[in-house]
Amino acid sequence: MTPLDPIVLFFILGLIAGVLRSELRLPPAIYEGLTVLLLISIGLKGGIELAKQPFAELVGPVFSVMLMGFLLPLVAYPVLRYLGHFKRPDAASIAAHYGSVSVGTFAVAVAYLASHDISFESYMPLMVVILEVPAILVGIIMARGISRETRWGKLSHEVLLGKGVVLLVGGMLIGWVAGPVGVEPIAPLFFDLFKAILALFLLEMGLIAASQISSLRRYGLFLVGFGILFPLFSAVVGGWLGLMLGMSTGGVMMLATLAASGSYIAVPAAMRLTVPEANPTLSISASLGVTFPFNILVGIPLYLQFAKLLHGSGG
Amino acid sequence: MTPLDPIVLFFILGLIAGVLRSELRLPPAIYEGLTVLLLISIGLKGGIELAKQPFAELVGPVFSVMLMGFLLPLVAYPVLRYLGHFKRPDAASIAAHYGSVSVGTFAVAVAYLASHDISFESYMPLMVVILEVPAILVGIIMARGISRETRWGKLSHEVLLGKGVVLLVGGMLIGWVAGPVGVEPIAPLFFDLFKAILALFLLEMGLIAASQISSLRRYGLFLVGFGILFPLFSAVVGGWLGLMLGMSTGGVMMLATLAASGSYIAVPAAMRLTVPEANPTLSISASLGVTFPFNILVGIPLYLQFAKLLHGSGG
Amino acid sequence: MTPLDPIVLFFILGLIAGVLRSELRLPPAIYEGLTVLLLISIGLKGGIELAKQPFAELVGPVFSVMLMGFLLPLVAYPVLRYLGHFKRPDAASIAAHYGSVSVGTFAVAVAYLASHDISFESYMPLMVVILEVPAILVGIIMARGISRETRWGKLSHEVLLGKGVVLLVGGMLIGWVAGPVGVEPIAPLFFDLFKAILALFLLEMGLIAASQISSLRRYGLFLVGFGILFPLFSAVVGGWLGLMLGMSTGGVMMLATLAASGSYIAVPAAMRLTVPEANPTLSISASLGVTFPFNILVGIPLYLQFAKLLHGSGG
Amino acid sequence: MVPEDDIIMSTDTRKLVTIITESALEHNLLDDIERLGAHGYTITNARGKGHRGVRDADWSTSSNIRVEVVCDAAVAKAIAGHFREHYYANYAMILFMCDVDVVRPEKF
Amino acid sequence: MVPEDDIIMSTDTRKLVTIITESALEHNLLDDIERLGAHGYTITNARGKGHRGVRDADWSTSSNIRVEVVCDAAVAKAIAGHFREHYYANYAMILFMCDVDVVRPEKF
Amino acid sequence: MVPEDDIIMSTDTRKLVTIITESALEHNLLDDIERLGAHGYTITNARGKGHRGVRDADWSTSSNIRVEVVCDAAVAKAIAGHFREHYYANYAMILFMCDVDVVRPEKF
Ligand SMILES: Nc1ncnc2c1ncn2[C@@H]1O[C@H](COP(=O)(O)O)[C@@H](O)[C@H]1O
Ligand SMILES: Nc1ncnc2c1ncn2[C@@H]1O[C@H](COP(=O)(O)O)[C@@H](O)[C@H]1O
Ligand SMILES: Nc1ncnc2c1ncn2[C@@H]1O[C@H](COP(=O)(O)O)[C@@H](O)[C@H]1O
Ligand code: NA
Ligand code: NA
Ligand code: NA
Repeated sequence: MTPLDPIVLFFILGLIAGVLRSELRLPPAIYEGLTVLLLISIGLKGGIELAKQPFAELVGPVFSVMLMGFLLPLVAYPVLRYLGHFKRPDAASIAAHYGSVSVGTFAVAVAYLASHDISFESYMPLMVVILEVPAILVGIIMARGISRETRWGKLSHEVLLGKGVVLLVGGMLIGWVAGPVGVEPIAPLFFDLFKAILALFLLEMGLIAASQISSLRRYGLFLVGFGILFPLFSAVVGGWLGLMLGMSTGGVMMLATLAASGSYIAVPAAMRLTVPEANPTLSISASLGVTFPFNILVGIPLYLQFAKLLHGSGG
Repeated sequence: MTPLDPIVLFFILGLIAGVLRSELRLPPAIYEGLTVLLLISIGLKGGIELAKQPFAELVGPVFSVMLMGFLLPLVAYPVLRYLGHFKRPDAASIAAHYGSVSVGTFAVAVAYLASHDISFESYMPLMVVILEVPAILVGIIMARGISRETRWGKLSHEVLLGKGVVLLVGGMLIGWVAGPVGVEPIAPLFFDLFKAILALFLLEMGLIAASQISSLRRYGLFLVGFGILFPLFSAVVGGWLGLMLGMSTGGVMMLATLAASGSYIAVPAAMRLTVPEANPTLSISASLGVTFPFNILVGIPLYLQFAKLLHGSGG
Repeated sequence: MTPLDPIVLFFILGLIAGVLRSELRLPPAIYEGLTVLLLISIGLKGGIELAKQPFAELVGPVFSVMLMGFLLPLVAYPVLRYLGHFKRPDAASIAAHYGSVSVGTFAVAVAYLASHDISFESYMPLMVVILEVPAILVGIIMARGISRETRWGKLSHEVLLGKGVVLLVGGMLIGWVAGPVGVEPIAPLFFDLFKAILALFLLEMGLIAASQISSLRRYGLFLVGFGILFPLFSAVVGGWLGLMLGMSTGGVMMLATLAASGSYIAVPAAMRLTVPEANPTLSISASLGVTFPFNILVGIPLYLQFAKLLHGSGG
Repeated sequence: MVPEDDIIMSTDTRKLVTIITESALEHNLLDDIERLGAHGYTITNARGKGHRGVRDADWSTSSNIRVEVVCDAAVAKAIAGHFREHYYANYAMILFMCDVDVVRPEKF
Repeated sequence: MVPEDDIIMSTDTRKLVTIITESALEHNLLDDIERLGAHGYTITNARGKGHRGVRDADWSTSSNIRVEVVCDAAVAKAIAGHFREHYYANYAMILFMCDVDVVRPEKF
Repeated sequence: MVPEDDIIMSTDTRKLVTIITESALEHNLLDDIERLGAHGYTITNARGKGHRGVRDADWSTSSNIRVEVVCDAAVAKAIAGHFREHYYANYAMILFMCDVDVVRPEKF
């Protein structure tokens, strides 16, 4: 997959159409349907592979990746607060977005590695799930302390039973129970159409990303810089962690990508309800308008080079 | 297909997510689209096979199945009215639901037999259509006598030209006219993706079924018992009828399944307009909250065993 | 593909269900999603082929087809105004619809030629795009002169960046850049499912066409006659132009089909805003209620015969 | 406050009747509304909660519609009366009305 | 009845203008509304029937939108006048208005 | 004009409170509304523009809902007061109310 891969081309088509203010738009129901399919596909594939893996091997990665999810927003916060002069709730909310992950970016990385015939650790979809939560907690606490007002029970229910987590975990369990043979009859939709579904999804993502650009102009250069540089920093952290955990080149690249990606679904929703003083436009426009396009167009190939480099086969 | 078939697993995932009050939900447009695809697929497949069959062979099954559609609600009504102490309109409405059929259940049975390499009589989709109507008539008459107020013309128009009947019959006619070779170019969607589409459909059905459980708690144990025991009785009637009609093991199993399934689309809509005194929550929660899950998880494998038993090859 | 091709059968099913006033209807989001898929598929396929073609060969067809787009509505207008006694804005608006094209008709023609193993010039999707615009300009000018009130900038933005143009041109560019090998991973959706998606699309088109029949009854026979005869005239013009341009039999047939088809998306929207005095029911019911069904059921096979005749191999 | 009738020339007062009820009733309702003398109606899809419990759009038999009718007081009275008599006992339904100023009073 | 102004401290009366018209007009309408001085608007998709026949959402050129604008009487008058002049002759459209109590009057 | 109370027998006046706000608030809002004493509510999806910019349904975090509550004046007051205090500062929200005649006053 070069930048000329059709998947990336669909994203660019969406970006251009959006910037030119085309009336093109996928119906919201279709966009949601595509997201559901991507989440199930990723989960299923992970689950099938997982069946081959001893469970004990999961413990290390799970805990260290969770730790990374707590630490990344703690690094992002002071940068935003003191270098970027953002208000406390805004800095906390943006930090939470960047500590969490984007499933769309993960899906593109999956397709990218597949087209390069590079495999990666099968438990990766689980890491997506694990990275969703810690950053939200850190963000809330940074914004308001361990406040009584926060309804932690309700919040954790909403995050843990959100669409993303349920479909990823559910897909993994189904793949794990049914195994490769059992899943075969449903493969034509979930596996054979994966790349085309991803292409349509990216078309809409391009349109959405383009619609964020006007907000960006308003909120200035710092946010653009942060949206590119912080992911690069995170990718180094993620990649290094992958190496420490003894992951393959594909795994290192995947963890770098996850670290570098920023949430635009679960975290915005959670922040809106728990840290309402934060301006949602700031974090969404950075995450969707800068970091997502950067990762799709530049980041993902870069993170693979980086992973190869770390593995001493760079190039 | 064991209970671990991925299709059933998707249903269980939906059930669990629903019970845990996850926010997961397919967009209504997607759910409707899946239903359309399932109906057309089933119709097409039936139509292709039908072309190979002499028409005269249809007469017997058509009339006896129609008769069954009239009789089953007549048995259900007194049970509900005198054992269950339901009001007259409620008893009549619930009886009508159980005399009719569920296309979703039929689709799962189709997939189940396919995965066991068991064939069945090709005219089965026609039986689905034929079973839709009589129970509605019986229900209305039991609730209000042959009342002048009932606008029979309008009603029969609505039932006979409802989405389900049009797509099933239309699909059958197209399959019949086009034949196996003619249908080939559209097979990738309607046949190759059938099981995966069914899986997504069942995910949503699980969510819907789970949402009925709170109503069930309110309306008590009798309805739960009825929702399991009456289908078992109906399955015996349907299976026995299949045997009398000289059907294959697959056909016997199919007719048992049809008899055992309860409507949750056509009948509720018709009852709401013609027997408005009936509480729609009662019939829907029994049909969707008890009988549908029971048939998917337990009934369908059971009915196959039963059909084999009837054919003297039980196992 | 005979009239018994399943694609055409789906259209007939929709027509019949619509005439019988069935409640069947695809959810609008699904219908829109199908349109998006068809547009991208056609674009992609054209783009892949285009890569093999020297650019210079495009110049002639592009300009002469554009000219045809200007001339056809100029012929239609006096017929409608003086023979049909339509008011000036109505005549202008209907003329604009018939000078433009219908992508749905084009898609059926693509499938028709494919099932007859007849190839056509790869730049055809480009001709669809090129034919969208001129007729709109001519229609507006005929209705109101070169009025200052018309916001040409806004209008051309809306037309050139409408869904149809963006997806067709975007798809062509992606196909052109990615090439046949690059497009392979997304082929299962965009190519393998093409005919089935077209079938579903035609089911809904049949329902929509049927809903136009009551308006037709009101507006009389002239419109029905025009909706059949003018396309036949246009087909002759288009076919002859194809021959002059040295196109293959498939190309001649395609250009005849494009000329014969009438717009029902881009032109109605543009006319509604620029020529509001025109009654939109007139043009839509002619284009959708007469010409679209005529082309699908009768026109397309006819235009192929005509193209063969022109090429001296008529049969 | 500006007197109502001053706002625009041909302004006049009519009733805006709003009905929120089960989607299943749509066809019947619209027939009734036209028969009772209204010249138009507007429908939006809705969800909600009332005495008959939660009705959200997820499951088609439990979705709502919101119907608006602008009409004169007599027609409004007829609609409210008819609906109360025929639907209130057995269907999820509420109906309320208020005065509105309309610009083309001859339409309603 | 409780006097209106007593209900909440900073309550005040404004006009709620409701327009039901063809979706195709959306962009133009919103431009107009803002130009005429309104500070906001709300849109829902709708279907309906009026003098120009049935308009349901099935076919995009025949779907409706329902636009609400809360504004002061002068802006309401301007909107009603402008729409009557520019759109009534050629488009499916109705417009009505009523008084509403608003909580943050400075917003409108 | 016909006096209001004459239109239908059991007619009575209630408040119709309309709230337009961010979809994200839906659950919280409905909890509040019920806790404050309302017996029902109706929701439609909406898009719009106000002081916090354009909110259209394309991107889920920026879609609106339009909530209607028919209730007595005291509950209306309570809702308006509670929302002003808890949501106005940080959320896109408008609230307005008017009097409506209801047919089954005992329901509200
Ligand atoms: N107090 C209320 N305020 C607003 N909408 C209501 C109210 N009560 C009921 N509704 C709506 O009317 C529908 C039917 O009400 P009900 O007949 O009380 O179940 C509900 O599903 C709600 O959408
Ligand atoms: N009397 C009415 N009450 C409610 N809505 C109406 C009424 N008349 C027209 N409408 C709505 O306004 C749209 C345009 O009306 P018209 O211009 O009369 O065709 C219709 O499609 C309806 O949605
Ligand atoms: N003047 C207005 N008229 C109608 N709707 C409005 C108005 N102002 C705001 N809204 C709606 O209320 C939402 C929130 O408003 P705001 O808090 O001003 O951003 C907007 O997205 C609109 O849907
Ligand atoms: Na991250
Ligand atoms: Na049954
Ligand atoms: Na044409």
